[in-house]
Amino acid sequence: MSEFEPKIIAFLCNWCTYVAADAAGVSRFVQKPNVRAIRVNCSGMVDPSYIVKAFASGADGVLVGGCWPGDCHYISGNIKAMRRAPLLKKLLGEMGVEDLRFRLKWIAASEPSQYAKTINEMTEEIRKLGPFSRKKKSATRSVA
Amino acid sequence: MSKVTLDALRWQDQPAQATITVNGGPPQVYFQITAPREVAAMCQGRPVEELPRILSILSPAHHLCAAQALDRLFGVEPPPVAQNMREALRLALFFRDHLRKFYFLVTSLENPFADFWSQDAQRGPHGLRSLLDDLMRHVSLAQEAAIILGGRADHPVTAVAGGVSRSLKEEHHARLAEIAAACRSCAERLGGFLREQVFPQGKILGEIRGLEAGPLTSLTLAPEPDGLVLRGAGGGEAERFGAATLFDKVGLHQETWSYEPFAFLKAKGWQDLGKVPADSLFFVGPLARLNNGQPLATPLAEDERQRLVEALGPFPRFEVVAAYWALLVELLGSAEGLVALCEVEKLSGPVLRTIPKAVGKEGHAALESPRGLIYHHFRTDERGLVVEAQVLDTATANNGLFGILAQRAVEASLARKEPWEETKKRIELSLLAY
Amino acid sequence: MSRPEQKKKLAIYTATGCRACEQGILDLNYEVNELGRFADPVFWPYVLGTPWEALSEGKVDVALFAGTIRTEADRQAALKLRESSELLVAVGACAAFGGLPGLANLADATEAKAGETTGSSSADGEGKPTLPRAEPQGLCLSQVVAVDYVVPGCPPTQNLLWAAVLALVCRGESPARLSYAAGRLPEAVAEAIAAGVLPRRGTTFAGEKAVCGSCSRIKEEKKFGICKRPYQEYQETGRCLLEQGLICQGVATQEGCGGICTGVGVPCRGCFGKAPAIFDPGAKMVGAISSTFDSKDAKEIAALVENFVDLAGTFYRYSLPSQCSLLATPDKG
Amino acid sequence: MSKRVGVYICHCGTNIDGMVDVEKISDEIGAQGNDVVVCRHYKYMCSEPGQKLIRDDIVELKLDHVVEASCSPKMHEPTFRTCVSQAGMNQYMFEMVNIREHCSWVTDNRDLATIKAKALVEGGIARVKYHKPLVGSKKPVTPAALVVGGGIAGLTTALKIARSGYKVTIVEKEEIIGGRMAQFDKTFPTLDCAGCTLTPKTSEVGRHPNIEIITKAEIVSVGGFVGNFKVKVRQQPRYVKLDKCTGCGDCQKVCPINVSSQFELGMATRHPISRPFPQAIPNKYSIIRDGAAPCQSACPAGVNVVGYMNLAGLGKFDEALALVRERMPFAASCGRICFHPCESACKRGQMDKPLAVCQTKRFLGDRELSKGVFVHPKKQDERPERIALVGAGPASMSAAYFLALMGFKPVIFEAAPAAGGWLRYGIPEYRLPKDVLLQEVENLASMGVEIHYNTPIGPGRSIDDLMKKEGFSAVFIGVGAQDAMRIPVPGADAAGVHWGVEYLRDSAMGKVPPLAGKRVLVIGGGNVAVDAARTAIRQGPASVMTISLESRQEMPASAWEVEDAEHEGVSFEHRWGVKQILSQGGKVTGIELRAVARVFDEQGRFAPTYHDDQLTTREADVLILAIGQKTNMKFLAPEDGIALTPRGLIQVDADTLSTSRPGVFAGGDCTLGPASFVQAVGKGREAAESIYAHLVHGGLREVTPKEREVPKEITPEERKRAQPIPRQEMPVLAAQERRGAFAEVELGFTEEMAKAEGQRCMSCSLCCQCGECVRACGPVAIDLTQRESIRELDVGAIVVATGIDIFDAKKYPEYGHGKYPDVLTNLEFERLCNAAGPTGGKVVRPSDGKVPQSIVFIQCVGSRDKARGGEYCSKVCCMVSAKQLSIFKHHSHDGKAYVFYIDNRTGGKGYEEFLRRAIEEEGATYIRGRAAKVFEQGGKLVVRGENTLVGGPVEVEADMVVLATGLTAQKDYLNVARALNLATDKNGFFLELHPKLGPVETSLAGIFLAGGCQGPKDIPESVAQGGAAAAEALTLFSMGEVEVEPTVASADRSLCTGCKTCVSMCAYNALSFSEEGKVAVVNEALCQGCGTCAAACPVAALRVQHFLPDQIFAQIEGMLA
Repeated sequence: MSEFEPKIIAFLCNWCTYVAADAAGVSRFVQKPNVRAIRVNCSGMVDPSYIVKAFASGADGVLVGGCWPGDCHYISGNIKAMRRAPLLKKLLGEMGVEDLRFRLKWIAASEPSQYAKTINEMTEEIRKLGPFSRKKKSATRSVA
Repeated sequence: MSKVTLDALRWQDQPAQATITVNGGPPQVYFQITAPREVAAMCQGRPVEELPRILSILSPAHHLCAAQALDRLFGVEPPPVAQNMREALRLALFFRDHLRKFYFLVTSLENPFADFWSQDAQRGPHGLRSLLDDLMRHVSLAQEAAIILGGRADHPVTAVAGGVSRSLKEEHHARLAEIAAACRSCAERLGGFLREQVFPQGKILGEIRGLEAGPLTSLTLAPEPDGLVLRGAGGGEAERFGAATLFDKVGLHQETWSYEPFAFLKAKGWQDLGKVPADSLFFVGPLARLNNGQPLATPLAEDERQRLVEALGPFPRFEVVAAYWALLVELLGSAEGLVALCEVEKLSGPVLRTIPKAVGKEGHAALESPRGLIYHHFRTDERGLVVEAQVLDTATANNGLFGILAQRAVEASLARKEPWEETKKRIELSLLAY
Repeated sequence: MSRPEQKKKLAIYTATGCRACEQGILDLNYEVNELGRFADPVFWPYVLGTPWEALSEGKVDVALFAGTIRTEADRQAALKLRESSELLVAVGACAAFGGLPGLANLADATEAKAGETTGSSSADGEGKPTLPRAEPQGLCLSQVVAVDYVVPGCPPTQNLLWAAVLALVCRGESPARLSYAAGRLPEAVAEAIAAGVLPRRGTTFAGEKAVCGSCSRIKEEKKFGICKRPYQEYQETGRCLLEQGLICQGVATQEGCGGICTGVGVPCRGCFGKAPAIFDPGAKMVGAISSTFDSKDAKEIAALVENFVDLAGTFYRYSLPSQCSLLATPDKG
Repeated sequence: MSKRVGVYICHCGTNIDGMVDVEKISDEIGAQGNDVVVCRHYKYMCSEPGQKLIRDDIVELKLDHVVEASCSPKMHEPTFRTCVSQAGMNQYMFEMVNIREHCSWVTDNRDLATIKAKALVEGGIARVKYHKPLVGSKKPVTPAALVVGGGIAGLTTALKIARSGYKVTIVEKEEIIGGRMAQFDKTFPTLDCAGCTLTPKTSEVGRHPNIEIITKAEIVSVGGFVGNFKVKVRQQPRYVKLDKCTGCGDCQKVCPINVSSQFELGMATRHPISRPFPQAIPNKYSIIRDGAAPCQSACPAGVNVVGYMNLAGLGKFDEALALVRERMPFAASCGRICFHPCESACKRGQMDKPLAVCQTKRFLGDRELSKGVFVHPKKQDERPERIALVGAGPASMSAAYFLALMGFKPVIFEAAPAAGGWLRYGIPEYRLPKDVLLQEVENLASMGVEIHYNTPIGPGRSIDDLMKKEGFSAVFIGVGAQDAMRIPVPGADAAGVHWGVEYLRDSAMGKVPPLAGKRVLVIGGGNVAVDAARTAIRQGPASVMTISLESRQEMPASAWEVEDAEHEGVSFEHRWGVKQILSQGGKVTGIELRAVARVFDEQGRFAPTYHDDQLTTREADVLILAIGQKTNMKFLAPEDGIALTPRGLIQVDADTLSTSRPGVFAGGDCTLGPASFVQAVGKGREAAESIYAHLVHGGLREVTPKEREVPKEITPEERKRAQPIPRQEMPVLAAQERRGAFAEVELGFTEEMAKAEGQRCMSCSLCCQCGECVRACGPVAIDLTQRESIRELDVGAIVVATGIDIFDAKKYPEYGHGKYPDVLTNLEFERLCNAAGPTGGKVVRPSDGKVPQSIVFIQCVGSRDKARGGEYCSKVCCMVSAKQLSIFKHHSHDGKAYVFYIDNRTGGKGYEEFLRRAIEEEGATYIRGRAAKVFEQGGKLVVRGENTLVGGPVEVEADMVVLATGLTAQKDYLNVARALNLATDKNGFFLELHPKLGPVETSLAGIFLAGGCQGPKDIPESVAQGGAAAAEALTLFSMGEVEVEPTVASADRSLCTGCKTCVSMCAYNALSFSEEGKVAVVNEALCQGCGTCAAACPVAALRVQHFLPDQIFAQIEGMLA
């Protein structure tokens, strides 16, 4: 069997990170082809449900990319994303989703190389973790 | 070898069945709890303050017991008004539980929805129909009192670490007093009926009269705080110990054919259930509580106890009629207690909770629930998350006793050559009293 | 007194659970004294001692099923009742979502005490009986068989239980108090009950919004500055518990209870399951609470999050087997 | 219902097809069915034939959804949206998938790229099925513009819009328009005069009928949405009415204050009333005032201390006294007895000693008394109403004074035989001589105030009677607190025990017991106790000792009084409390005391506790217990209907001093408890104003906004301004002369002393409101009572042109700006060159006025330096330095100019040529390298740096160093950003919509940017942007209505529970809570569609159209399938 290719869903803010991703393409920064990007208006729009949905649907990693704090196109949407990430991580952790699988990154439109770097790092780190599988109970689990 | 499984016994704590195997000699009866209760798995990792709400699925009284354990874990003493509210809730649960058992007793051989009262003889203000109406109404009244005091009746929510979560409103006070008084007169009426029509010559009870498991050791709360007492079958004290050491005294034995473990006295060691006398087992419940022979504080209940003692002796044996009679004593006692507690000044005050200052590591509590003594012991980590939750429920404590009773019932039934259907009813009715 | 031509045949069963739901059905009878006129409980093992064989005597009209599917016996019961019933109703949080017993799904296998029984399907030779084998994990009813209606709650409130009975058993024949039952039902369901037609399959007998909609507490501003645990100090009455820093799931839980718990000063734990439009209650609770964190500073936020404990055990308290999308297995049918 | 989806995959030549097997994907998807009706691929989908392919399919195959997989939607989404709508499909039924930038261009593995591309397309297909047709709504546009900032960019915009026939309002923070450009001398690359190019523009703006200029104003908030903004503007008072001022300049000639000029960057001073330069627009004067000075804020009567001190400094004593009298009618008395909080607040006290305010005031009062002519302001026309005043204490006297000025007939009823209340019967004569008080009372009487002595008000002649029977229109109660507070002390009935306040009153009436040779003990720590002690010691006792509970520091008595008392021979003991009074034969013999454990509790409340085991006794013949005073309320009759507070004081409204009975007002001690003279006077005036409002307007006065206070900390600028004059010390009576005498201790200032003291004032309020200019202004254009006001404007478009600031060169301490006077910033140098500047256009050294022979320019100060300044290039500095050195060389041909630079960036038309001229023709020496340090050596400045071209260090001597400071965002950029909801970059420059395609637009429709606020710019660029912004606004106006984007949030009422989680999420105030519906409501016109609310909504009731959870979930599933 060929090497495990992680599937990563990326929610990219229309104003910064999506632009950076486009620019990375224009600049031909080679990236691992493991990321499927969904364009959203703002990182603040990314409902934690979307991230949970992605994992539940078989994603091995999720990236949320937004503008740097202070640069939000919608004034402070990214701050909301920043508030949500730690608590969501905690919940995901309890459900067996390793820390490295979900990331919130600030990548400005002017940082295409940073985008490519993030994608490549994330892909490799998740490759090492292996596929994400939902927490399964062993069939022989004892009860009392 | 032949094997019969009497599936889905009527109304018990736990889904249960009885399997009877006959292999030549006398029949062997297995009382089996068929559903797992994963208390440890449910509680582990939960914030400890959530346990009263989670453990209430064992029975509503576990809510109060867990709250008491929290008081100790957080090192807080609930204010008097909170203690009174919790106690009132406990008594309301007693009343409701015991009354329900009588309802089942009275309707035992019939379909509760059928017109079993249609015979003319049972009509009229003193007939059975009127009595059943009365029982129904008062079960729901007790339920209402429990809802007022506990937020919900079956899974109460109001007992929290250090007190209760809510204060009563003016209309609640009035309603509680009304309910308490109604409950007391209901208990009195029922007492009259049982004394006259059921205990002496009741057709239903007559059939299972004399079915006994004894002699057995009983486990109850000691009069002093946080103490437990083991009594011999004759009412004499066998041992007194602090509640915290309960699981030093009591072991749990697991059989492959029941999800519920069997509690036994470690000092005696686990002995097979068939052994007579069953001196490694102990027993909790109303009958166990009466086993100390002490007078009761409430007059109606004490009168009834006197009658019971006159009829059956000072230290009632573990026998079915005695068990129902004990229920009646407690039914009266709980109604009286409720009347005494449901006064405005006892259930109102500005402070409802003592706020804990820090999270403790360990807490335990023992509580008399309608079905008998229950016990909780929690250990937590430094964040107050449950590391270990040990629970002794009445189903565990009395598991062995139920086995013995089932054995006796089957033996009696086989002796009369009854069909299995009758055997099942006999088992059900004998277990119900506990 | 006119009686319906044919009484509906009723089956009532509890799998693994506490029996409070059955008690609720009994209480209906105590209180309403009506059910018996419309229904014959042809199968009610725990109350009437009915044997399983009774089910083979013809189709049951309505089966009320409570409890979590935890053992092979529970699964068999679900299959049998599905097969023999016209309408299968999941009653109570256990049957509807998995309930409190489902919480045990979170615990790790290695942490359970060794040496305890897992049930055995064959006798072990000495004439000892068998025990139904445990399922790998607790499931809700719809994960085993198709479910027609749901009455949520732990236990369900009397008015909604009665509404379900009115709708499914009495079918417009009963003059009994609809308004009492229909208090918080969505209009379409209430209308169906009044008209005596079956509500749409899949209907949940609950309110149409979230608990906040009927909670009596005062909502001022959601600004989460401190995470309090229920043993800490807060106001018994008055302000919204969430606004006081307590995790209260009233915001994301389907209404119908009328805010009983919040009304008596304890936070909602979601026994009615997630509100209708939500995908995953845990994710939504995370989103709702964290969005209102009163900070813009990553360190402060991290410190705040540090105080949250047992999110999964809290957000999926009653619904872990079915509504936690990272653990749930899909429904059957 | 099944969907009919068309999928189109673009090869993009070989851009996509080179790395992605387009054909394979297309075939697979086309074969799968599943709602996909057609799947095509084509070389160039965006070409006309490609588009036609889609359009034809939509019509022929009746497609209802289209997915297009090609380049980034940022590139061609509008193209394809237009394309599908041309075929009759709603444009939102279309979804674009990016398989070029995100896929083919960034991978080198064709197989994986193909897999990824297919997943992306599958995601698009899954999603598009959930798309719904959306249509935006239309709203009319208000054809008026707001321009924020009156610099060259804003002016350009304003003019263009105004010339097109639309109204424009310019909101300018400063007092004039013109911005930075007004400060420049010449402009590059043409070296023409900045003023000459700017002034025609400013004057056209100034006179254009379509333009309104609001100066000294800022935006507070913006509501509404594109085409329909509601803007709140806060305007600071100009104090000069623009319609009256003729610009004659008479005012500034008489202004006594000089402060540093901001326009001249502190290189020159200005009067607070001034204009920055003669051609300024609006060509009117204005007054700069920072707010109320601390002394004025501290004064309970609100006396304008700065004003009269400055007038005194000018020797204008009559005017000074008149100014005092506006708030304080009794200058001579006040100057003696006031506890002068003004002096404690005086900022000069932070430097040396506070101004002797009180004594100067006394001088002013005494001066008038000595002249014997009482001058008061002109009385208003007489009015018929008579006002009764109860008590002739300070509060009533003050109220009577102001009431008399208003034209009323005040009548005072006093129980005692003389007026003055506490002044008369409480304050010993050595502090306030009776004749001074008497004269002030006589002056009051001379204004028509009737005073009835020995006329107590009370039951029999109650307040009710005054109003009902005697026809008074209003009553003022100004009763003081003249009863002694008595506490039960064992033995207090012994002979020789006196109570403090009564003792003082008796002495004032001459009824004092003889004290000669007796041992006097005073108990108490307040001013009454000290007054009693000081009164007693004047009566020849053997000794006077004061015993207080409090320590010396805790004592409430004024420190200087305690000191004076000690000088006079009073001894003090502290921290003892009375246990009992000892007596023999009914006569006091002494007192038993117990030690005090603490006086105040943790909250600072008076709650003494004692050590009962530590006792001591003191012998005494006379004991004065001065432990407090209280008001006797017996004069109130039940029918008066006047409510008391729990403390037993008269209950009044804090703002209007109205009691519970309409028409009856009260002030002073009877409402405050024992308070000060100056508080009573203040309350008296406030009550008079309320009475006026009550009687004349029929309502109580509106509360006028309080003037803001200037910062309490002294600034370096103020230190510079402070004249080095020592505080004038008050001559006093020698201590030995005081015993046994009641002669006044303090002897008073001379004229010279008062003048000198007045000149010490630093006027920290800037304008001191002395009124000199008001008196000098012919057209009566000056109104010193103006306060800040809020205006609301309705506009359709907003252009933000708030400009730039100059980098603070002090952040480079090694360059010595601020340390060496001859190290200047380039803007300072600009002012030096400017003919209207501080030197009249002479380039001379600020240190010695000499013409510099060599100047070193240091480039990139604050630019291209991430560590200390901005990472960015400030763009203009290279040209500025080239320009400035050229100007310098034109001034002095032999001068030498050096430039330390990193790179020369001269990317503008004619710029490089200009730089070459500076180097080649002007002979400037350009040294490539950063200057490391500027230091002084032998009276010359030396610049050390590194020459990176030749390598090695270099040192250049210079007469002057000019720092080419970078351009930064305005210091208050955040206020503007917050008020307008603008996004900024990390340097504080406002974010444009798109750096290339939307350079003057912002993410907020209808709000545009122009000039330096968006990033460093030179003048041509600013002008160009100003024009572009005007074009944007005009486009909006000519469209007449705006389409509101449909991709906004909406709230599902059937799900929303009104939990209010969302309300605080919205940065645009588009979400509100409806009290009727108990649900959240979205103002779609304000919503920008960011979706933060939807992510937070716990019940998923809020959704952003086109980003519905269903759509996102489907896309996720599609991508992962």
